[in-house]
Amino acid sequence: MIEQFLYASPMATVVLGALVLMLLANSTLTLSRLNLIAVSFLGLSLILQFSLYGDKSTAFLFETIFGDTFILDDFASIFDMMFTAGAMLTLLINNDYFKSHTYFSGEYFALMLFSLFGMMMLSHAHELLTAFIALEIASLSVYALVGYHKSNKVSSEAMMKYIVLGSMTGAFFMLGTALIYGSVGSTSLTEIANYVNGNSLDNIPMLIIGATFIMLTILFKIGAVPFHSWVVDVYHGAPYPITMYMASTFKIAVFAIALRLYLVDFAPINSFWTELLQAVTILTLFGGSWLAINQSLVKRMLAGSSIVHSGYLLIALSSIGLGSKVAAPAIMFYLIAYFISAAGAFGILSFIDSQSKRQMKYEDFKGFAQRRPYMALMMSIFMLSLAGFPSTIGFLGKFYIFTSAIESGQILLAGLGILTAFISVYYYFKLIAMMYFYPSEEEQKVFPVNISTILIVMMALIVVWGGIGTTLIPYIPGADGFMEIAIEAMSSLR
Amino acid sequence: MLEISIFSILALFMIGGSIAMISNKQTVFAAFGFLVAMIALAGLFAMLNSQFLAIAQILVSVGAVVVLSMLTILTVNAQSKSLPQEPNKTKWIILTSILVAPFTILLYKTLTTLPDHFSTMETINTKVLGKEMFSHWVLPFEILSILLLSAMVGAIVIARKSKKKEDNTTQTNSRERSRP
Amino acid sequence: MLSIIVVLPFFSALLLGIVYLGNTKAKRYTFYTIIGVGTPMIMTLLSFIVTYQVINGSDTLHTTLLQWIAIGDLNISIAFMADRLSVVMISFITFIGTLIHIYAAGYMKEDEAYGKFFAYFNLFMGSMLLLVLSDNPIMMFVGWELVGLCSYLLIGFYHHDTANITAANKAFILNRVGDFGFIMALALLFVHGAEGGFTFEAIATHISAIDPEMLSLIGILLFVGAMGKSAQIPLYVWLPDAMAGPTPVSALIHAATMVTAGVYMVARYSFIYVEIPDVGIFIASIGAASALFAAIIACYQSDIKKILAYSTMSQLGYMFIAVGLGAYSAGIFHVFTHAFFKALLFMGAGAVIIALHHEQNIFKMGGLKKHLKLVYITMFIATLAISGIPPFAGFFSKDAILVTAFTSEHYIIWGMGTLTALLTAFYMFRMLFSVFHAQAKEEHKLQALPKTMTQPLVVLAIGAASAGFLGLNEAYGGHALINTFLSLPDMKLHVSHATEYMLGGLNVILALLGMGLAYTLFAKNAEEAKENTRFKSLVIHTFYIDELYDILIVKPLLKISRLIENIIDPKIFDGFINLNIWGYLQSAEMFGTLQNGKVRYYALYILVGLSAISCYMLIKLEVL
Amino acid sequence: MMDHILSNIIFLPLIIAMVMGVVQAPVKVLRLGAFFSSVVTLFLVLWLAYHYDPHGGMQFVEQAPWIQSSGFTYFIGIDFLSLIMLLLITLLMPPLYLYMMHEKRKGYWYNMMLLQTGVTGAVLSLDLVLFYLFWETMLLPIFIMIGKYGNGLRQYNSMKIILMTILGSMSMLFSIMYLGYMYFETTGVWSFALQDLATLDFDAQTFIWLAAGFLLAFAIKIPLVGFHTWMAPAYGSAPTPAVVIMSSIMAKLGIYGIWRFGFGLFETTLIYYAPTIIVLALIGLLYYAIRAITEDNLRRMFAYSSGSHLSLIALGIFLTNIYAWSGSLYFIGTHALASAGIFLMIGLLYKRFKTVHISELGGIAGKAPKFAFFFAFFALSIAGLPGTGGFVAELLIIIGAFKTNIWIGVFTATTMLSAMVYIFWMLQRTLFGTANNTTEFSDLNLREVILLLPLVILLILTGIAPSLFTPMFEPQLSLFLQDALHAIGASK
Amino acid sequence: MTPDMFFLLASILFSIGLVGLVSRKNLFVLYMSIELMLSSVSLLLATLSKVLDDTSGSVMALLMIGVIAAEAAVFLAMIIHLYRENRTIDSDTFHTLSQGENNA
Repeated sequence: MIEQFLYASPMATVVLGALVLMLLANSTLTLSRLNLIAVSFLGLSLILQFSLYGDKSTAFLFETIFGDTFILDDFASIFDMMFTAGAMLTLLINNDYFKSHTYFSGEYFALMLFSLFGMMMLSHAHELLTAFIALEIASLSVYALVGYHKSNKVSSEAMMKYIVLGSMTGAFFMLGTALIYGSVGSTSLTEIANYVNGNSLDNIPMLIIGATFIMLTILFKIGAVPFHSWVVDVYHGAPYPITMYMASTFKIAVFAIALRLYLVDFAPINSFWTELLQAVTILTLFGGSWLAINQSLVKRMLAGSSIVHSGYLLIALSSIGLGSKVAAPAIMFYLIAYFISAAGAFGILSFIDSQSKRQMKYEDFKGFAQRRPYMALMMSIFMLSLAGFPSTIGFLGKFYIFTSAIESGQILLAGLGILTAFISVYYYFKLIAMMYFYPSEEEQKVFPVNISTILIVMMALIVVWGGIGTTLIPYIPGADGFMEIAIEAMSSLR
Repeated sequence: MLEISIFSILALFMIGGSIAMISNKQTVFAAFGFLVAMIALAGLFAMLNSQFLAIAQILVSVGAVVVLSMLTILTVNAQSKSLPQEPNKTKWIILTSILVAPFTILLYKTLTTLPDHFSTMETINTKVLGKEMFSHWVLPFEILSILLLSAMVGAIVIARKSKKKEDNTTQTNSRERSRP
Repeated sequence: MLSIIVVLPFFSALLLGIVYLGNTKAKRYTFYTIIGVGTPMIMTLLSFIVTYQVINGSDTLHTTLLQWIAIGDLNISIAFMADRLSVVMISFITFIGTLIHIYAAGYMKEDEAYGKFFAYFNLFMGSMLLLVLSDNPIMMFVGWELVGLCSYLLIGFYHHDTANITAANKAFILNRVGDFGFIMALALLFVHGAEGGFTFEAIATHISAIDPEMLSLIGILLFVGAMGKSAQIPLYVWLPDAMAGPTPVSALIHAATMVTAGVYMVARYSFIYVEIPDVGIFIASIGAASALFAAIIACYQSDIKKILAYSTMSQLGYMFIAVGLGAYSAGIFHVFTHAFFKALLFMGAGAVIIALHHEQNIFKMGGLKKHLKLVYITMFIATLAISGIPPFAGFFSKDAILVTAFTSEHYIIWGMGTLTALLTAFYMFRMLFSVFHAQAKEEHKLQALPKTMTQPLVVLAIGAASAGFLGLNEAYGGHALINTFLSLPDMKLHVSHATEYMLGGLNVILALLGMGLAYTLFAKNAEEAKENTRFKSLVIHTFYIDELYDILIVKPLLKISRLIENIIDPKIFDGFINLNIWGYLQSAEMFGTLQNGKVRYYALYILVGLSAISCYMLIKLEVL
Repeated sequence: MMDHILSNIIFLPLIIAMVMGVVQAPVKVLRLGAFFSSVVTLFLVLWLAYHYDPHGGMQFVEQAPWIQSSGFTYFIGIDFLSLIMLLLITLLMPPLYLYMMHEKRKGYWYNMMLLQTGVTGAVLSLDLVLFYLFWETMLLPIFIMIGKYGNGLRQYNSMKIILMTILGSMSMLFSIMYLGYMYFETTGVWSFALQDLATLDFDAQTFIWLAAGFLLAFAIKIPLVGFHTWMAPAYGSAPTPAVVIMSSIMAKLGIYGIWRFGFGLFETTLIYYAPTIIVLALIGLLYYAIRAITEDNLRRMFAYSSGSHLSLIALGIFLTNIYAWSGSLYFIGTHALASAGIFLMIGLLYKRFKTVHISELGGIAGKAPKFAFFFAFFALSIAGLPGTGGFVAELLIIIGAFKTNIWIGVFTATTMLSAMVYIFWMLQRTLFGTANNTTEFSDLNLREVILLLPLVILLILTGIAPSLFTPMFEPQLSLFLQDALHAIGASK
Repeated sequence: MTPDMFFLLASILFSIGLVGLVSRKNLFVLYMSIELMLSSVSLLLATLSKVLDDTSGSVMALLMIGVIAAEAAVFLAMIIHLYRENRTIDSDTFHTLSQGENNA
């Protein structure tokens, strides 16, 4: 029983942190202090997660009480760690940002932790309604966060769009759940898996339709075309920390449930979606790169490109349906890769914003390399990683994804993926070009050593190390380490 | 027979209310339509022998949500001139109805694959529901509270008047500011 | 010994070049002269020794310097071979070359780039010797090309004047056109006939293995090379322009080296041409045409060096008649004699030019007989020699060629040759009389000539007068020494002495006729030809061949180049790429307009997606 | 040092660059470091060449696991092909650094060192993914060099070269992944090592597609006609060191790639492409040459010249006989030296005149004889003058072409003519005649002569004594050829 | 009385919600449409609960009501905020984030 509590402790810490921060919101503590408190809660949670990782004697938390609604497996733990780490990174890297923008208040941290809790719940959910509520927790908090800059029309507008569209598609999740419930008689994933395994694809149309509606919600959350239109606007409107949080962490959270559903429970009927997913993937790849290619704001470009990255993930997803073995770890690896690279890129943008209070356009990056050589170098590394340039982690991510597509015989998708990867080179390299190819009117600025910059440097190193890293240095996982994690996570997903 | 006619009336109210809701220009009328639909829904719940659900629907949806909406509408106090001009409303409705049609058909057709009779089941009263809820649905129930809590915090954050107006950087791109 | 002959000039050229580049301003007249002129002297000595060895000893001398390349069957060494043909060549090349060097030491004395000049000159000699002495076609080709390069460098020696460089370019590029044929011939020869190695001797023994058609092709292609180097129709246009270089250069190019390489090459490959007499006739025809053509043009030229240039071309035509008709020895004999009198003519002309402060128009000279007595006498001898007046050298060699043409029953060729002989005498004496006899238009202030410039003339004059006796054939009481010595696979023709005398007599008469004509027209008062008839204007403008080349080749090339620059690259290749990019950006634009910021529309897209998915499921699941 | 000599050669410049970057070395130290690294690698390579056994196969092999989960290995080794490329790279670097000695911008030096690592790595890699990594890595410095330090429309041109070459490498990546996966499917083990993948056997159609992926990358890099529009702008805009590397090394890497990977993996399939590529190469030979005639910008002119000659080299490879192959291989070396020379000369010219436009030059020979000599020498070696290595190579290729087909031979032989026309016309307008400007022109100084001399000496040496160099590659090349011919014969 | 009628009703309600959501500009109507969609799912769940003879459906319907309430809170807060800032509840007036506006 005690160990059950232990297993619950990471999430409990997060909730507790949320509650504490909520109560402290109106106290006299400064934002940095609150940030520190939030981070320490997260850190505690992360430490707990680390120490609990791996030795799961039970499959479900409080099975006697909760039933099989809360699963404990490495898959969920790894996602938990990623979320927690993502939230911590977001909070730490943006420390300057909070200080320099007056509209932040104490509730911000509470909401962050609430949404984190929702995501963690999502990765552990083994029951559809729980998953839905968890998703709602995460989403509602993020809605509020997106509109946090309230005096700003753009921010409010982004929030409005996100709420309207998010709620709209959220309803489909529930509709799907209802249909599955109608079909199976239960919403427990265990039951569903049993039911699916016991029936052939032909005689469970209702379940399939329900699952498709759930997939629609997921497609919306990851920004697949034609459910993509919110992405660019919301990413643009949201304050940088939130954009970073959404692009890196929230997107992964959606995949946590998606993978659980489609890898385990709906695995036998995955082939049903193949053509659907292929169509959506093609649309997503092109739509995303179309959106990314003629943006003038870097943030919007990154938003558009995040759609393309969703497209790559969808390639792997449809490969899973066709029986690819490497696809599942590939998705996981890609998520890690994208998480680090995107977080880094947004981190730098947010750093710049906190220094100079501006949305960066491409033109604003002219001469950046001269003013801030290190920042430019790291930005280049993140851009290269996003573009899938070899020697970065992004390359390996793409490599695995495309290999999985080849494995499942989806040569066309692999080809299109490579084509869009090629196109993406243009808009990523354009930024590098802007940074390096133009002289600066100003002198070189001092590289500020603080927690944000140190973390950005570390992430840049991880991006490179993840791309070329070997077992040369023990305990620091290079590409192999990440791949091991990915494989381990996927193998626990049974 | 009686049941069918009650159902028909309720369904009529529901659909009528919903249609009124989506077609009325005046927000208040739309809200009334919605109110009617929600009340009718409570009735439908009752017809499904889910008394507690019906009560909850009345209490929460009608009593809290809709009333809150009404209050909000009154707070906002949108005059008819400040209401959105929607000259193409009908066109849009027709267009979307056509688009929605396959979905509706799909949904309905799928659902009809289920047994076409109700099981003779006991009334789902508070006791049954409570027992079920605290035996199998503890976790969703618990996290629902967190959902409500976070929604509350979120709502407060959103609705709270913004403290200052000066920090408007994300929107403007004034050239005077220093380069990054 | 052989290696030294070839390698020495290269080294001295290198030495001169480095010293010159080390400090271009420094005057090192003595040093340059010693190295520059000493080298050919040593070479001359050595080649006489080699010649002596060949005459007295074994048939051919072989030396291998180093292995050049060994890939597959292509096993080429930098190796030299001195057989009878090549020793004849090297002895007069080095001898006359040396004289020209000595002459140049005087001629170029005042030039700033004196050291550079001798570096080039030595390089030229070296290349020519490499060409002549190499024992395999590839090395011969290397020499062949280097000769072309040196001619480029020397023709463009006065590089401040763009016209000179243009002339040099023209020379090199046209040579290169010839080389294009040459290299193809070599490649084909190698591909089809290199079983036993790729030296001249090895090829000669395996020649029968090659399919005759292929052999003809090879023969023609080889001759294309010769055409370029020896300035035959249609690749001759560089030759007149090549007069842009300093006069010793012209002398070297026209007399001893370069242009004769083509004739030498055909003789060297005589083992091929023996197998393909039809190609030989083709060569002879080209030669005859060139000879006549050049002679006609020469009659109307007024630049002293151009006249000589066209006369060279004309004489080369004779040589090709000979080698084409299988009389290789006769061809080489004419090369030999021609070297003497042509070198003499050029050097004389150079002397005149120097004396008159770089005046080259013969009609502005006149009356130099008294002032430049030595030059006049030597040039007179040379003119007699070239016109074919016995007993001077030209008569015997030219006669041998015409006899061959006549007896092998190619009467048209013979006729053209004979006509050319008449014209030759005419234009040569026209030049001579205009320069030395005719009344001077103005008073000349003559510049004194150094001895280094005049003395070689004497030596050459002796040669021009007597060289013919080496090839005196039976009809004239000799033993055709050169012919027997060369032992080339000549066509055996039986010629009666009567015929020989008849033809010889005819030649002499014609030559005297031409001489007389020239005397009456130009000896007293020389006037420049006027473009008063269409024919004259055509000839004076050298049949507009340069312009023809311009229209047919240069302009189209430039046009194509501009077409690529302006249309094909930017419009087609880049156009294709840009079209794709444009299309992509256009679709991005269109897709971007969907992003209109209105949430209703966004919801609509989602609804459309939903609708599509629903339809998909309706169909796929057959729920309807 | 000698145990992992190849790794040392690859990574020494990178490590020095990184150390310099970390310690924020001032530019004086930086350039000494760069020069030092280039000299050390040169000596290492010379040591290597001395100990290299021309009859042995792959030598000095190092293999270590890299990313094990997907079978990437750190697999490098050297054979005759890589040795020649490696020698070229390391020979060219010290003169380049000498050339750059007065350069004060640090980025220049960092980029050059990174570039050296990139090209060296690409030459030595035997693992396809490793090759791809270096192949892409060498693009980055070029991208920055052109875009940052170039001239003209540098940003646009830089983007253009990057995009076009990456298009090629992406297609190659696709083929690499496909091959790797197929190996996995056949054997159950992941591997991207060349010799492993060479054992794969597919149906002809698949091979054709896979080969296309590789060939596209190489065709763009070379570039063959139709894939070439990046070339002239990029060469025109790039700073001299970048141009030298691009024309001397990177373009040759396309050829190297065809040899190593094309013939290593798809001998039989290349027959399918041979006619197309031969035709493209023959067109390119003339097309570029004709285009070069009217080009006014010297860099662009020699870019086209480079294209013309690289087409010839590519042609040689697809003729599959010993003459053409040795010719191509020989040409890789000599053309690298000659084009390095000429682009350096153009760089020196630019330093003096601030222009590379022929119409603004003229009369240099009168002002600076030494400069004129070197300039003319390199220009003539590019034109394949006998006595320089280019002639040997052209001769071999022409013989090889005639061996294959008389018509191919005839078109190939036009190389004798094509280069002449533009080079001599160019010489006429730059070196000779009267000057079209009044700029004071100082002749070459000692440093410049020293940096150019090795190239001159090597070019002459390769010209007059090819037999010094051919034994280095000939035995293995013929074996390689026999293998290829055997495979081709078997497929027929 | 058959479940089919309920199903039909639920389907129609959900669709009406969708139609309202897409075709209207008034934020209130948008809000109510979403509530309607969720409510129709509630109805569906309750019906299924009865059809399947399983209480879970009803519980879920109940929990759904909670979710609806939560959404309502956020949504209404948003409307208030937007109205306060912009004096309008027209969703179409918020289009500063469009592609055209940001790529001038």
